Amino acid sequence: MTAQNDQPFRVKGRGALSRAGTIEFTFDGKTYQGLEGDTLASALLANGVHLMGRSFKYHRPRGVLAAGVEEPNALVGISRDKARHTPNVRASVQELYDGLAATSQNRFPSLNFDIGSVNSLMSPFFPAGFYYKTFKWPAKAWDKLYEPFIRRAAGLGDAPTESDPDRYANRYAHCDVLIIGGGAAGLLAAREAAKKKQSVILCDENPQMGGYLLSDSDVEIEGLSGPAWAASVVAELKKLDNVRLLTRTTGFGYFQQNMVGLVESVTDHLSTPPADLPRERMWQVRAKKVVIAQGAIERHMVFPGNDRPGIVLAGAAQTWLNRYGVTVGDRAGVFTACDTAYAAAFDLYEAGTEIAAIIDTRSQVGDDLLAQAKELGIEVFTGAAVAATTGNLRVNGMTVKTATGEEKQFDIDSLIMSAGWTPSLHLYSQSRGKPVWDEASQRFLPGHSPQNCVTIGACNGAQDLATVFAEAAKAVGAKPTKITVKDDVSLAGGVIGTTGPAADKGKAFVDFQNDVTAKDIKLAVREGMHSIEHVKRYTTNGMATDQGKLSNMHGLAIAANMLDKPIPQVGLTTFRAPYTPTTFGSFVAHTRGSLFDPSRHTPIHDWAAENGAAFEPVSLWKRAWYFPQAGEDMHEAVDRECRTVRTTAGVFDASTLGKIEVVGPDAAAFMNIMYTNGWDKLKPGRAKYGIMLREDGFIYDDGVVGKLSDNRFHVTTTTGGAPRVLNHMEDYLQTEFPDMRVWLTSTTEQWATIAVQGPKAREIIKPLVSGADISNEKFPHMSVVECKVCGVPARLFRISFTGELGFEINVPADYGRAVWETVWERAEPLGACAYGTEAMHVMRAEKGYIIVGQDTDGTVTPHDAGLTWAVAKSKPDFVGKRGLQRPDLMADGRRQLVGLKTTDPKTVLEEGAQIVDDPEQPIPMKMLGFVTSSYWSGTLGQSIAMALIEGGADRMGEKLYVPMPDGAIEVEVTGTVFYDPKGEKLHG
Amino acid sequence: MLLIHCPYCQEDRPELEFANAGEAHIVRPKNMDEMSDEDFEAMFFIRDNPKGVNLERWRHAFGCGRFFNAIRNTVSDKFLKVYKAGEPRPSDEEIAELLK
Amino acid sequence: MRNYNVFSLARETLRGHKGWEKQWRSPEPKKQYDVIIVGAGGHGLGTAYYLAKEHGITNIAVLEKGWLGGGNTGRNTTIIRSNYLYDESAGLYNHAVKLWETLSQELNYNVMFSQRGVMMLAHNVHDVQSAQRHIHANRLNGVDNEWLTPQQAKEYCPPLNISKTSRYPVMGAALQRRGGVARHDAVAWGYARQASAMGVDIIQNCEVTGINRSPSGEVTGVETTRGTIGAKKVGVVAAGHTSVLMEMAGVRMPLESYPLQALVSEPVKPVFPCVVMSNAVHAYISQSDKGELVIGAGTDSYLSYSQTGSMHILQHTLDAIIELYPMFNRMKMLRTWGGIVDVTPDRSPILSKTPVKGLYVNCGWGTGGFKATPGSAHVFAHTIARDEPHKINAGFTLDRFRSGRLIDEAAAAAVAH
Amino acid sequence: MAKSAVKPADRAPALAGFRFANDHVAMHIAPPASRTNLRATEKGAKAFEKKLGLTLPRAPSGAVASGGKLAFWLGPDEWLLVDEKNANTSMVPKAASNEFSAVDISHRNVAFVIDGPGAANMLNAACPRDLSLKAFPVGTCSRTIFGKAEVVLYRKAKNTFRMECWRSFAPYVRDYLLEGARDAHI
Ligand SMILES: Cc1cc2nc3c(=O)[nH]c(=O)nc-3n(C[C@H](O)[C@H](O)[C@H](O)COP(=O)(O)OP(=O)(O)OC[C@H]3O[C@@H](n4cnc5c(N)ncnc54)[C@H](O)[C@@H]3O)c2cc1C
Ligand SMILES: NC(=O)c1ccc[n+]([C@@H]2O[C@H](COP(=O)([O-])OP(=O)(O)OC[C@H]3O[C@@H](n4cnc5c(N)ncnc54)[C@H](O)[C@@H]3O)[C@@H](O)[C@H]2O)c1
Ligand SMILES: Cc1cc2nc3c(=O)[nH]c(=O)nc-3n(C[C@H](O)[C@H](O)[C@H](O)COP(=O)(O)O)c2cc1C
Ligand SMILES: [Zn+2]
Repeated sequence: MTAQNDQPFRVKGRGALSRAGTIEFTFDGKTYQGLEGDTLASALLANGVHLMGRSFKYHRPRGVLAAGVEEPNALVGISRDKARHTPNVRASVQELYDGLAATSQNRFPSLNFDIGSVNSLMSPFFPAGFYYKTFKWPAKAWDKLYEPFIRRAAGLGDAPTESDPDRYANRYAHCDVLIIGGGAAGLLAAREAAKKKQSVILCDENPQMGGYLLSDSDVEIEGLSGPAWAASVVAELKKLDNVRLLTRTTGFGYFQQNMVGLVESVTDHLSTPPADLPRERMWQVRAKKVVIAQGAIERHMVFPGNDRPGIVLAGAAQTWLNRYGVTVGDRAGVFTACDTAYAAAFDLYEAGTEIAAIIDTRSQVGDDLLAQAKELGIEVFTGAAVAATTGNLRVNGMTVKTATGEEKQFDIDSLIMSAGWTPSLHLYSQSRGKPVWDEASQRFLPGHSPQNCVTIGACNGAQDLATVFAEAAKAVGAKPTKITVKDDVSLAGGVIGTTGPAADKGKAFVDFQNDVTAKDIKLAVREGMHSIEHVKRYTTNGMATDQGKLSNMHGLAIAANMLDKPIPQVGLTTFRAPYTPTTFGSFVAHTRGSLFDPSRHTPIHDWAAENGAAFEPVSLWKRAWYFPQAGEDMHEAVDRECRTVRTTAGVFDASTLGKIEVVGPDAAAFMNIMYTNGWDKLKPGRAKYGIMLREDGFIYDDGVVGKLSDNRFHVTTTTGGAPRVLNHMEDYLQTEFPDMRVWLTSTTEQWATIAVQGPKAREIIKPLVSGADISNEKFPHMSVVECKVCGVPARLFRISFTGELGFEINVPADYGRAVWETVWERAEPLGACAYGTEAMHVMRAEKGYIIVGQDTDGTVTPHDAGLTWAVAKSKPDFVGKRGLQRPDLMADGRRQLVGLKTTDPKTVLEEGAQIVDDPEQPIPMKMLGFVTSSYWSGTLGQSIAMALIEGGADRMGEKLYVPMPDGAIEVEVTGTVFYDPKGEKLHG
Repeated sequence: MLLIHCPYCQEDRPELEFANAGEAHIVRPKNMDEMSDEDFEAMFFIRDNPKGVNLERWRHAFGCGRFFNAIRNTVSDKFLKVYKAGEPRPSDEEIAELLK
Repeated sequence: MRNYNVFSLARETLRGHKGWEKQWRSPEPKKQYDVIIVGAGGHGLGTAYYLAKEHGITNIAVLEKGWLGGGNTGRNTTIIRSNYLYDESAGLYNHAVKLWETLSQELNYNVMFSQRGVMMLAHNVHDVQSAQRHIHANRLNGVDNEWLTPQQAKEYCPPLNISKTSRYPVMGAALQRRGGVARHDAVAWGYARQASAMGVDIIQNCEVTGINRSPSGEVTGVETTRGTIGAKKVGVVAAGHTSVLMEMAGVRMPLESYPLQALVSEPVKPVFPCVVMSNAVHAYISQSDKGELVIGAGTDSYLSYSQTGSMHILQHTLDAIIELYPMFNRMKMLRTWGGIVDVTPDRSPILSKTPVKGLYVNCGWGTGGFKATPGSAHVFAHTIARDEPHKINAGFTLDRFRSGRLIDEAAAAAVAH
Repeated sequence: MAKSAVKPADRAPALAGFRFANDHVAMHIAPPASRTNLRATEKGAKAFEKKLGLTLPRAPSGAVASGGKLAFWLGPDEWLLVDEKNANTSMVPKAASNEFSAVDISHRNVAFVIDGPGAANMLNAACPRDLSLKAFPVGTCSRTIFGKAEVVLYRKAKNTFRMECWRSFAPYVRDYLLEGARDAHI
């Protein structure tokens, strides 16, 4: 398709863009030309295109209304490629680039003809909250019938369908002064702060600093035009290294203690983004002082038919003309309640746009403005209002009601309007400041700042540059500098709420995107929605993607009027982050994939991977789960691993176990407090199984503890428990027992731990050990010795979690893999295997050893778990001692850990399966307990399980049932030790 | 993200370095056996949870590792004072002063 | 009271919707009521409704310091499910789900209860064991909950990433098909409208500042910002503010109030058919009828009554969301907000009489009480009217923390929301 | 002893040999070192200083390089001691003390040496601390957080940092640093 090459509404000699920068883009498949520096909206307008979107509820045709972030209508989808589709992009903000492809949204089949717009004809049936009143019958029909219909009609653009390939960056930053908004106010504040050698960050959401100065054709500052002055200040600041200038950067959120989130758009304006750049960059700024210079946002007029394409904000029209050299039409009407729209009208007139008339709701208007209009031959109607407009896909006429009540018709192709300027209180309010109503100027203004924060400029209510500059200097503690300003236009004046006699006839839109009319707001109040928060939620006013930047004040005024209450008594709704919609990507930034969470690997991990291990995630760790050989499934592999360990031996990577070194003269005393066991009698060189409780008496963690010397313990914890156990210990040590001479150090990662288990364990390691006699006599079960293994310093434990003769070799981590391989060189020829956590689980279950977190769940006491023997009765105190004495923890019928055997030995119970005594009873059944662990035991040739069962200890031999969807399974209650009950193997 | 002054590091640090550790000045009696069930409940479960001035514990977990106490306003989330573990609970008069 | 239906809507349409009456009255407080409910959230308004409807007590005031429904009821992610582990919980939440199923008709107000299914993901062996334990217990309690393989989970929720290489691969999911979402505001409004019609005075902008007791200790009424109001019975249903209120009656509570945040994306066309929760990576998400993705975040680590939270909490939540749904990375956040959740040591609610005669408390719902609204209100009304718990809430007493008979859904490894 | 003994010299630290450089930052893994976690009373600190002939910093966030060793203040009773010269000799005194605890953690940590004008920027991709020279002057050492990893960060010179983390976190820290490096010039 060839582009129409002229841009009929581009005005020669206006704006900062050059024809030289002509580029092409498409909208709904049609190719157009625009200029570098355009926004998508200004480029479309240059081509005479106003219709850019469809509204949310009624699917009404909508044109672009604003030139900035407040735009509610012109939302488009932009796709660089399939994976890079972004919905709901504001055409007024999106910078044009060569080849940009945009599509309109929320319409079918096309923007010009949208079937959905029947909603508009039906609209009388859909007032605010209509869906609460209907769609209730028949009962089931809501989610089956009505809801799917409503869901399809609602929503705006389409969500992306593929994983986002773009990169997003994060940066934490600090500064003395953060200035948000680079208009006249922000620029001067930055200049003054920089002079005082403070570190400054100045950000503005636009591609250039300057704010409204870039849109104003008349103003003169220090002898320069607005844009030139802004440029000169920027040039000055660029030279300084204590200033960071961030354009295209939005301050979206103001958090505690001057933490402000900024998001910088880095590549969305580029035709071909360089691969090394992130799409966006998140700045998390902590500032000593924050200066808010957000400026003001112009309001639209609320009158019937105010939403036709071609009807725009006056300030926007002025911006498009003076920044982009684009006019909104050939013949414009003007509808205003303040002075700034006159400036816009005069600019358009100069640019060759006919001004049909200026309609001003005020009866008093400044003589100078009237004179200037007269001089240009522009008719001004004061005390008048626009009562209606005509035109479908574009406005083509307006009806004016004059002060004397007569009606006049005007043919127009555009209408610029201004109801005045609303100071932007967003960030100030987010900083938890409370806006204060100013009766004189009928505006909310910032009050006291609860944080070290100052608001300046238009967002602080300043209406002329002189005031703006004074505030800016003061904000950063600089003395007022005399700055000459000529031809500045005041922001004063304006109306809030409906205007004109006919506001109740037709649709006077308050919130464009959500199709909220003045009528809807009145209806809400009539139905008893007296709080502005109710009005908001009932009508959805202010809940669209522009978050009420245009609509909130109008909505408030209409509600207040209905309630016959002063505006401040009705009040504003809450301002919340983000100021403008902010991508999830910018929040996530780097933390995707491998950076989402650390993935912790042991020094032996790679060996396991090279040897085909399957891994299981345990807390942050990846642990070798099982080592399948060719053709083996998990079940077969685990069976083989267990068999091999029991008959020969196996090697197991236990490095992830938490390790804490407890050192000091009071080490034993401290252990006595932290663990239920007694530690006084334990001799150096001996080890012991310890249980740790919370103060409430429930099991918190467990592990084997080796006593290396009188004042040094090597404590092990569960893999997942390591950090919280150390924290728990530090807590008691620092705050309850600060006088104890004992200190803690995490050694989890200092040691690689290699378990060698099975009848041949000693044979495997003996030749590798030096400096210790590991014979059964000298080194019995539950011993520990510091020696050398493979020539490196080691801590060797004689312990077993499998029930077989077992050793655990701890060597410094850097040697872990080498030692493992040396052990493996000996183990493999002897027929031993490497085994993983699953086989370990099976074997420990065969022995009735518990896994904290699997056989206990935070409601289990040592007594429940059959570990009463590990609780020292005689000790005066240990954490959890008192908790254990609470009535319910001593009551009969608590769930106790027992073993289960299925009557049919082949049936393996499901972990988590529930247990009852009578499977025939009706639902809800009385559940006695549940299966905590369950495995197929190849060694025993039958299934085994552990379960927590009410009064379990007294049920030995009882038959109980596990009701499954396909019938109940009969089980017998047994002890928890299924294998080698006498423990002969352990001691072998 | 809060900014928290650590009384041991004597510096403002980002909240990410800290872990909140619940209500401060809960005494764990020396002889717990003599505690009634009521006392145990009060110690382990009952919390002041005030709207306003809260005395709470923090641990500088990713810093000096120390537990310490803080007085913070739970409405404004502003810290009024931090002090080392073991230091006595500031008097109500002192707290009233801080609020001014 | 005018019935809401297609015909009344059509009739009003012709009259320019001029004839709709107020949905609830805004009366001045009377001097004396039979029952005062403190807190006009879903639970409080519902309690008043059931007191009037099922116990014939209509001389009731619901006192609200702000605007009705403006507490957690108005700021929650509306997940509704009943697949809790313990018998007591299953009983309570399932009672609620049953009531949800007919609530729109009962209230003649469309609360848009949408049973699109709630799926809870398992990311490691421990999750799987815990999910299975829930599923088995639920089945024997008559609560629907089924196990899905990763592939089945993907079919049920197409945007879900089940790649084996992701940091926390999805190992399966527990699905409750009867679970879903509802329109939070409509729940408060619907109860308010019916309660008001039955004579209940809903008094907004009326903060309770004191609880009055006779010399013998029983409740005689409350002090408020709109004066003293008398009542024989007072039910405190104030969520995050419960500790503050109970303190007024000298009762200290096993509660802590934390900020909990949520956020919505810009609206998009339907992409997300159900509700998905993940406790391991901690994120939950659904899509509202208006099209926003509604995403629940975690709590901050410290007490706060500020209804705002920290940015890093939002980041962690979105990290998890994007890990599970990488295509949402370019979606834009539209708004964030926070509520104040009242958390008990065992993560189960308290629906109970108190040591003070005539004072009742309904609290401790933490991050998960919206789903219980009708059930909780129903049994709490019973507890107040009869001065004894309904069998469904018999276990949720205040003194369980003394005896140690907890209902520990948290320990049983299910974060409750 | 078995033929295939491991020589104490051949340590295989995590990420051994990792190097990276662009125009703004360079980084590599420091050679193996001997490390000790010292926790002590003031008396114990003095005793330990005598024994090992080094000085321990007493001020928060302090660091002292003496006797060829580095001593970092981690907390009021906690120091991290690093000796790169004698990587395989433990600093832990044989005799027990009632005044301090010394624990060998030589193999627990891995150190990244980071250098270049973009060093601080790179670190600030994941470290929330103010790393300006004013707030984090040369010679400062502090335990802090980097993404989700605990680290000990030491500023050796204006543009030179040493950052230690636990070995299993090293790949995560490396990947994060590489992300930060792409933005280091900003
Ligand atoms: C972000 C977020 C997400 C959540 N997501 C879910 C979810 O997905 N599913 C789920 O089931 N639950 C969820 N919850 C929890 C749920 O919102 C609450 O448990 C539930 O809404 C509580 O309802 P309520 O009526 O008890 O409390 P509220 O709705 O908070 O009502 C309590 C009322 O008491 C008023 N009050 C307080 N003090 C006083 C006083 N002194 N005088 C008068 N009035 C007073 C308050 O103003 C408030 O209106 C979420 C909560 C939050 C904050
Ligand atoms: N129609 C007019 O003539 C008109 C309109 C507005 C302002 N002005 C003049 O400008 C003066 C006000 O100057 P000012 O600097 O206070 O306002 P400004 O509007 O000129 O500048 C504010 C700047 O901040 C930006 N901004 C707003 N929120 C932001 C955020 N969250 N993050 C990043 N950037 C953000 C805006 O895009 C704008 O560029 C007025 O006194 C008036 O003289 C004139
Ligand atoms: C389920 C749900 C959906 C919401 N959708 C929107 C929305 O589409 N637009 C919006 O502006 N706010 C939305 N909100 C947030 C509310 O605007 C508001 O932030 C929330 O009710 C908390 O109130 P507050 O922010 O006034 O404190 C939604 C809230 C909930 C609970
Ligand atoms: Zn500290």
